Amino acid sequence: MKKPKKVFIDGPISPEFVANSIQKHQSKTSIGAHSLFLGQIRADEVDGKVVKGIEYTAYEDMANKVFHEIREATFEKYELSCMHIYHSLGFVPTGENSLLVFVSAPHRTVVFEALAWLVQEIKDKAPVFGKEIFEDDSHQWKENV
Amino acid sequence: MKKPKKVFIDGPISPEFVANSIQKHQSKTSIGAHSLFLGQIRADEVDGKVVKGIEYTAYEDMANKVFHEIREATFEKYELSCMHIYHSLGFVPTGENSLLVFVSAPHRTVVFEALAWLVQEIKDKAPVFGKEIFEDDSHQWKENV
Amino acid sequence: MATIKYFGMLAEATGLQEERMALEPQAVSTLKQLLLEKHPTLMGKDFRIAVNQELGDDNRMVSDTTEIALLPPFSGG
Amino acid sequence: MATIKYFGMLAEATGLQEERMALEPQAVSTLKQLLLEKHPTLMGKDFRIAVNQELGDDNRMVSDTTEIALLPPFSGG
Repeated sequence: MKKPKKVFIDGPISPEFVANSIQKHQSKTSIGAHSLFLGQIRADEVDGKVVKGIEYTAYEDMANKVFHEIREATFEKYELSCMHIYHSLGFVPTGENSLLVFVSAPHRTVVFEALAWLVQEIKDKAPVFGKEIFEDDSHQWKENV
Repeated sequence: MKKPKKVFIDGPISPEFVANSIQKHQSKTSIGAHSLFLGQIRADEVDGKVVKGIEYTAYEDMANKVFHEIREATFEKYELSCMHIYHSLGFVPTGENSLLVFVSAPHRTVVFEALAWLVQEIKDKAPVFGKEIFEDDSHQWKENV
Repeated sequence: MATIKYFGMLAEATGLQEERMALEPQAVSTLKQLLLEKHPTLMGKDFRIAVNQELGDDNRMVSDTTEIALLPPFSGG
Repeated sequence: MATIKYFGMLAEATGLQEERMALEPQAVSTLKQLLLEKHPTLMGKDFRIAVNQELGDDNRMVSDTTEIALLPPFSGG
């Protein structure tokens, strides 16, 4: 098994981080299409209280294994040039991003479906846990549906 | 009719430009999902000659009208929070990006389909013309298929 | 005077970005014939004609006040 | 000794990130019963059990050398 790629990032995934990921692809001149997904933290209101951010934890060893498996399955399923997954750990404030999924291919047709599939796989299979923290510091546990 | 949004950009769409677009969404805290498409210039080889970049021209007045119509149709069709289209004019070197399509919504389900649909609409309907320039400065006209 | 614009490989073929021309009211199909005679380098090229920035069929009428554009296959993106 | 890890709301409910425990070879279902008795705050909570970082059914066997994790519903992304 290849060394799993680093997925987890401490805190939000900054716009500069995304820019840097895009930049790194410019030397791969067989790529014609990129598709990116970003998950942003919503200021949801629950019983009159507003979410100020999500605190993420993960079963990291298992998650890294799962990300690796998803990665392998993606390349089996779709003709991609490359793909990257980044997920935040720790606190991510409202309005900032906690997930970046980035797929690239010579032609565009494949990237949209691959991206949608990948995001669903991550939501379904990665042991990551989000605690929504409200402005009064109370919290509730998030659950993917 | 609202004033059409600016779509055309002189030269490549830089990673910093994308970062800046992402940054601008951080105050829109009802957004939970972004999906982005980037079109990157491939170093295609034709009869032994390698593409060094594409020179884009457009029927700008018509293109801006078309982009506006696509924009309106997208909001009719999909429940999006916002969307942005940026397209390069002039020379874009191999490895750099000439198209950015950026859609955002409260939840992720809609963004993938909206993005794929939008990119197809742009390719089909926008009067934009690409001249592939080879390393020996000869050229051929690109054609969307 | 009507304006006739040429784009992409058609601008290259005619050596023109645009030209101005007095036009009797006529169908797009008639104008097309006229332009092919005037610019034989357009012959065999695949193009569509936009009238006042709209695509449509060759029965549309054009006249002196019309903005006409000859558009080769699109290749944006 | 087996390691039992608790995540998310389960770590909150038990007050534990992990604990170590001597385990006779037994089915996951038996262990689950044991843990619910030991930590009544887990009662009624929705969770799955990973054995050596794999999800599966409650017939799987666990023993002293196993890494066990109690996982509440996932909410990454």
